[in-house]
Amino acid sequence: MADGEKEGGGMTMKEQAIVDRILKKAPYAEGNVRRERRIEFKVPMERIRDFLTLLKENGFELMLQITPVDWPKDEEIELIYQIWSITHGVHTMVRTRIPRDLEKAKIPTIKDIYPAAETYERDAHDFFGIYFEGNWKMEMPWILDDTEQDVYPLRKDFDMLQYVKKKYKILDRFDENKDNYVI
Amino acid sequence: MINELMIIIFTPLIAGVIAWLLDIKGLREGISVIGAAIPLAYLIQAYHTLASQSSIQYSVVISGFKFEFLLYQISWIFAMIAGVVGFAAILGMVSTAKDSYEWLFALMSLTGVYGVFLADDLVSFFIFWEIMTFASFMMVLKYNKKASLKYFLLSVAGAYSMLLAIGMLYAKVGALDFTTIQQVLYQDAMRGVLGTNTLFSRNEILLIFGLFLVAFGVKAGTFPLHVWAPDAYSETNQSYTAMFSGVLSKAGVYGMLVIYILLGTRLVYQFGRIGAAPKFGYVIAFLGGITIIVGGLLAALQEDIRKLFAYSSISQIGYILVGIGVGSALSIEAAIYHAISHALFKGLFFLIVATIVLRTGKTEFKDMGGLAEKMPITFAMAFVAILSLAGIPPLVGFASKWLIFEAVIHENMPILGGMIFFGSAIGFVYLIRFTYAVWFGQRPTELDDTKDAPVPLAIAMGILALLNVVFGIAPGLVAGELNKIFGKEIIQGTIWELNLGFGRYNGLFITVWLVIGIVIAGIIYFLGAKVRRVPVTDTYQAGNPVTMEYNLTIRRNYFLPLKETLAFWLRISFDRLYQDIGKWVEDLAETLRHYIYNGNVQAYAWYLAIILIILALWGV
Amino acid sequence: MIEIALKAVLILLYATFVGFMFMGIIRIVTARIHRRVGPPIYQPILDTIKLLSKKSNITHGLIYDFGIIYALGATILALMFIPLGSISILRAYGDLILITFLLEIPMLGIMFAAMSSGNPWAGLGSQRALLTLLAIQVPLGFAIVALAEFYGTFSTYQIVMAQQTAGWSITYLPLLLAAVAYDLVLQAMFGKEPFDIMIAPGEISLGPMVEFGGKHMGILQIQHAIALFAETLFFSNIFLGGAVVTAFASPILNTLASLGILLIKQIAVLLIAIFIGAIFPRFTIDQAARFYWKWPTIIAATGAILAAL
Amino acid sequence: MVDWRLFEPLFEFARKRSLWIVSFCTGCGGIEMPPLMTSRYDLERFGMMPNPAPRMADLFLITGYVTPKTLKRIIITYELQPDPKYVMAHGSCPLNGGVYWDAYNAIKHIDKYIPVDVIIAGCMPRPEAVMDGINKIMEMIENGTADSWKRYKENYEWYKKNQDELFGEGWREREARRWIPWLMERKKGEE
Repeated sequence: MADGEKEGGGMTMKEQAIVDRILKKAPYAEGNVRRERRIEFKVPMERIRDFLTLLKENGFELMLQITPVDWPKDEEIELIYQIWSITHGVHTMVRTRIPRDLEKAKIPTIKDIYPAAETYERDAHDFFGIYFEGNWKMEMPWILDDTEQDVYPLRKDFDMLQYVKKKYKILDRFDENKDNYVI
Repeated sequence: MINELMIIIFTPLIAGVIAWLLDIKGLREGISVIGAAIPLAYLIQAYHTLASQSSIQYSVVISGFKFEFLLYQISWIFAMIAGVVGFAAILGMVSTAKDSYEWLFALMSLTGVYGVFLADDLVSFFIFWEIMTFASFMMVLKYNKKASLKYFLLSVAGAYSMLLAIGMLYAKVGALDFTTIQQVLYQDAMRGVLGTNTLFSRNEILLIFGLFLVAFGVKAGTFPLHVWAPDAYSETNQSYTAMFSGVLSKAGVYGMLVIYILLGTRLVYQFGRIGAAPKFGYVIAFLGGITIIVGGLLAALQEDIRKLFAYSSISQIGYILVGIGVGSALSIEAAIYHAISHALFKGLFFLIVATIVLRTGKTEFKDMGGLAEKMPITFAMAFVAILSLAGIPPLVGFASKWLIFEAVIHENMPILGGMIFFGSAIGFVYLIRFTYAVWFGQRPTELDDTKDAPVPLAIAMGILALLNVVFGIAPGLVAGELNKIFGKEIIQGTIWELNLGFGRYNGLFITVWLVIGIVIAGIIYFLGAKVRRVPVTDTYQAGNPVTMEYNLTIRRNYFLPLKETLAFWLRISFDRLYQDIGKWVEDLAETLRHYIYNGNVQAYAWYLAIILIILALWGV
Repeated sequence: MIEIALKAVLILLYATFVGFMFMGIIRIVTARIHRRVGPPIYQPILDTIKLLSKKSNITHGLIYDFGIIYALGATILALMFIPLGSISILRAYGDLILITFLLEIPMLGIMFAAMSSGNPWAGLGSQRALLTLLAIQVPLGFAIVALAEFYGTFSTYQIVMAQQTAGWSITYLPLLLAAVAYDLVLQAMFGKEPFDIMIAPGEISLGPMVEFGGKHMGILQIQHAIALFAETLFFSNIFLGGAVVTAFASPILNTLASLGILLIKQIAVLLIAIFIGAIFPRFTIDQAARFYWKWPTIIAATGAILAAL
Repeated sequence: MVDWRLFEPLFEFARKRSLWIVSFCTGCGGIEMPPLMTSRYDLERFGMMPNPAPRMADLFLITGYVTPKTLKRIIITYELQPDPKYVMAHGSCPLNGGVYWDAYNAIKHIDKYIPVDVIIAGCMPRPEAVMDGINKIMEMIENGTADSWKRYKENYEWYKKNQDELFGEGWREREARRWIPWLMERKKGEE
C-alpha cells in the first residue's frame, strides 16, 4: 500500500480499492498490491474455496494457471492460483501453503468454481504429488509415463541424476560432481 | 378340369393352410416349400404354352360375378418374379420362420400376389389385392403392432381409393373385365378426337387416375406415401421381407402398368404429352425421381440394417416408376427389366440380412463388424448383391439401370436424367456404409463364435445370386422376353448384347475384358514379394498401439457430414405429418362416434346403400 | 485375334507410360509453381519400381488383395472402351453411361480394400470419397445428359466422328456449359485440391491409402496412372473433338498423328487441373458438396436443358 | 517365380532415388523440415517426399529429442514400415541426450532401441547438414551398407530387451489399454 503510493502516485487506486473490497468480505485473507494490475492475497488452505468463490463473484473470471512451488526447508508447498479479471483488467495471485509430505499434501479442488483448473490440478498432481480432493480425474494418466507415475520429478528433493542413471543404464557417462562429463 | 391358373394361384394358400393345421416341425416346412415350388413349375411349363398361343385364359362364375384370369406375357414375367423370389424367400423362411402362423400368411400373400398378376377383371384384381395386403399385414402385426397399424391405415386408404375408382369405372362402363374397359375407354378417346362429347369428363378421368395412383403408389412405396415401408419391411421376418419388398412392391408397379393398359389412350388424349412422354406418365416419373433421391438419402443415414435396405428398396422402386412414367416402349421394357433385377438383388439382400439377424441376433450397425471372416459364404453373396445394386457391370443391376438411363435420356428428359444419376451415386454410398459397418473392421468380442448361413438360406441366396450374374452377363435372355410384350424387336442384339441403335451394351465383352484386366493385375501382384497376414489391430493409428477391447471402427453416424449438409431438408418429415393428421382424425372420430357410428348394423347398411346410390347417380 | 491382343498390349503400355509421364508433369509443374526444381519427370516410375520391389508386404485378408487387383483390372477395362484415335478395341461399345460407370468402379475396389484393413482413417477416407462421389455425380450426370441429348447418341465414337465434321463440342453453348461443369468434376476425379478431401495428407494421413504399402501401393500407382490417362482421354474425346487424322497415306502415320493431337489435348486438360489444384486450399466435405450441388449443377443443368430444347 | 537378382541394381537405384519420408516430427528438428521441403533446399529434387502413412514410407527421420512416450510410438511406427527401411536421426539429442543429458524423461541412446543408419551431428543441424546426411544415406543405399532393417531383424532380442527394460514387459498391450477405463466411464465424472 505504502510503496504503491510512493511509486504509483495514485496509479494503483483501482487495485487498492479491489483489494480493500475483497478483504472486507474475506477477513481471513491478507492482501496487498504489487504494482498496477498486479495484486496478491495470502489465504489459509482450508478457506481457499470460499475465497476463490468470492473472487469469482467479484469479477475475476479467468483462471490462468496454478503454480506449485516447493519449499523443502519449511516443509511446505506453495500453490499460486493466478486469476485474471477481465472486467477490472487486474491479475491476482492467490497464495496458499500446504504441507509437502505426500500423505498430508491434500487440498480441495476448485474444478467446480473454475473448470479450467482441472488441467492444472492434474499437472500439479503429476509433478508434485499434490492431491486435489474432489477432482475425479486425479487418478487418470496425464503427462508422465507409467514409470514416472509416483516419483514426482519436480520436487526439489528428487535426485534427477541417480534416477537418470538407474533408468537409462548409463552409470559411467559422467562423474558424480558434474564438473566434467564425458559426451 | 381344374385349370392350371387356379393351381398356380391357390396351391400356396392350400399348402399354407395344411402347414398351419398340421403344425408339425419339419413337415410344415416341406409342405410349404412344395406349395411354393409347384406354381413355379407350372409357370415354367406355361412358357412353352405361351410360345404357341398368345395367352392362357380361365374364367369362373361365382354368384353372378364373373372372375376372369389371363396369363399373357407381362403377367407371366411378373408371375415369374413372384415365383422365383417367392420360392427363395420360402426356402429362407425354413431357417428363420418360428411357427406355422408365419407359414400360413406368407403363403397366403404369395397367393394374393399371384392372383393380382393373373387377374383379368377388376373384381378379382381387387379381391386378391386385399388378400395380399391382409396377409402381409398379419405378418407385420406379429412382430410390431405400431408398424403394422401404419401399414394397415395407408393400405386401407389405398384400397378405398381403388374401390372408388373401380366403382366410377363400373358406373360408366358397366363392365369390369379389362378388355371391355380398355375398348370402351379407347372408343371414348376416339370420340374425343372426333369432337363428340366424351363418356368421361376431364375431371372424372383425372380423379380415376389420381385414385389409382394413390392405390398403387401406397403399395409400391412411392413418395410421399412411402412412410409405411421402412417400418413394415424391417419389423417382420426378414426372409419374408425378401418377398415383401421383392414381390409385393412389384404389385404396385404392375398396377401402374394396369393404368397404362386401361386408361392409357384416354389419358393421353385428355392431357397430351410432354415431348415424347405422356403428361400423366410424367407425374409418375417425377414421383419416381423424388422417390429415388429421398429413399436413397434416408437409406444412407439409417443406423439399422433392415431400415437401410427398406429405404434402399423404396429408392430402387423409384427407378422402375421413372421407367414406367416415361412411357416409351423402351422405357417400359427397361422398367420391367429393373423390376426383375430389383426383385433379384433386393431379395438376395434381405436374405443376407435374415442370415445376419439369425446368426448374430443384432440389427444395429453399432453392434456389428468384422463378420467377413466368420461368414464367408454370406459375404460372397453380399458381394454379388452389392455389385449388382450399385450397378457394376457385368451384373444384372447395371444392365437394367443402363436401359433406364438410355431410355430416359433418349426421350430428352434432362432433369429426370440428373435424378437417376444422383440415385446411382447414392446407391454406392449406402452400400459401402453397410459393407464397412457389418463385414469389415474390428469384431466385437461377442460375435466371435458366429456361424455361417444355414443350408436352406444358403441355397436360396445361391439361386438369387446365380440369377444376378447370369442375367447380367447374358442380358439378351431377359430382353427377348421383354420384346415379346410389344411383339417387336425394341431391344435388338444377341443373347449377350443389348443394342438400342443409339447405344450398345455387351455383357460378355465386359466380362471377358474385366477378367483379362484382373489377370494382368494379378500377374503384377504375384510378381511382387510374398505377403504376410497381419491382424486387424496391426494398423497405423499415429503410432498408438491398438487393442481389440476398444473398437475404433466408425459405426455410428457414419455419414454425419451428409446429415449436416442436408440438415434443412431432414427437418421435413411426412411421417410426422401423417401422425398429426391421424391424431386430428382421432379427435374427429370421437365426436362422430356418438352420433353416426353408433354400432347399429342397420345404420351401416343404410350408409352403404346411400353411397351406392350416390355412385349410381353420378354414373347416370 | 492376334491383332486385337497386340493392339490391347500397345494401348496398355502407351496408356501406362503416358499416365506416368502425366503424374511426373503434375509434380514438376506444381514444383515450378512453388518455385522449386522438382523431381525428374520419370520420378513416378521410380516410385512404382521401388514400391513393387519392397521385400516385405502385408495383407489384411483376401478382400484387401482382391480389391486392389480389381481396381486395376476395372481401370484397364474402362481404358479399352474409350476411343483412342483409330486403334481402340471396344470403341463400338464405348457407351457414355458405361464409361462413366467404369471410371467410378476402381474407387469401389479401393474402398473395399481400404475398409477391410479396419483402419479408422481408411473408413473416414472412404466416407469422404463417397460423399465426394455423391457430390460430383449430379453435375457429371447433367453433363453426360447434355452430350447424349445434343448428339442423340450415346456412343462415344459417334460423338467423336460427329465432331470431326461439325466442330468441337465446346463450340456449342450447351456443351460448353457441360464442359465447364465436367472440368470442375474432373478436379475431384483426379483427387486434386480443393477436392482432395478423400486423401487429406496430414489430416487423415492419406485416408483410404493409409494401410497400403509395398506392391499394393505400386499397383495403385499404376492404376492411378492409367486412370489419369483414361479420364483426360475421355474428356478430350467428348468435348475437345478427339482426334481422327486421315491426312496421311499410311495408317501408321495417321495413328501417330492422332495420338499426338490427343496427347496435346490431354495435357491441356491436365494443366488446367494442376493450376487450379496448385493455388487452392482444401474444402471440407460439406463445403465441397454444397459447392458441387450449387454452381456446377446449375451450369450443367442449364446446358442439359438447352441441349434438350 | 522370376529371379529378380538381375534387376537388383535397378531396384537399388529406385530405392535411392525415391525415399519417402514418414513425417513423424518428434522434436525441434521438425521445424527444419519445411525449409528442406520448400523452395530453398528442394528435397523433391531427389525424389524425396513427406508421407503421412508409414506403410509406404522408406526413410524414418527422428528429428530431435525422444521421450519414452514418443519412443513407443516410434518403435511401433518403425515396425509398420515394409523392408527395406532406413532410419536417420537428427542432432545430438537422439545420439546421447544432448542438452537433456540429465533429463529424467529424454532418451539418451536412440540406437539402443531401434537401429539407426545415419546420425547428423549438431544442435540443431542446419538444413545443409541434413542434406549432407541424406546424400550419405543415398550412397549407403547404393553400396548396400544401409542395412539397419537387417540388423533389427538379426538382433531383435537385444533391441527388445532394451525396450522392455525401459518400458517394462508387455508395454504395447499396457499402452493400448491405458486409457480404456477412463474412456469407458467417461460419463461417470460429468454428472
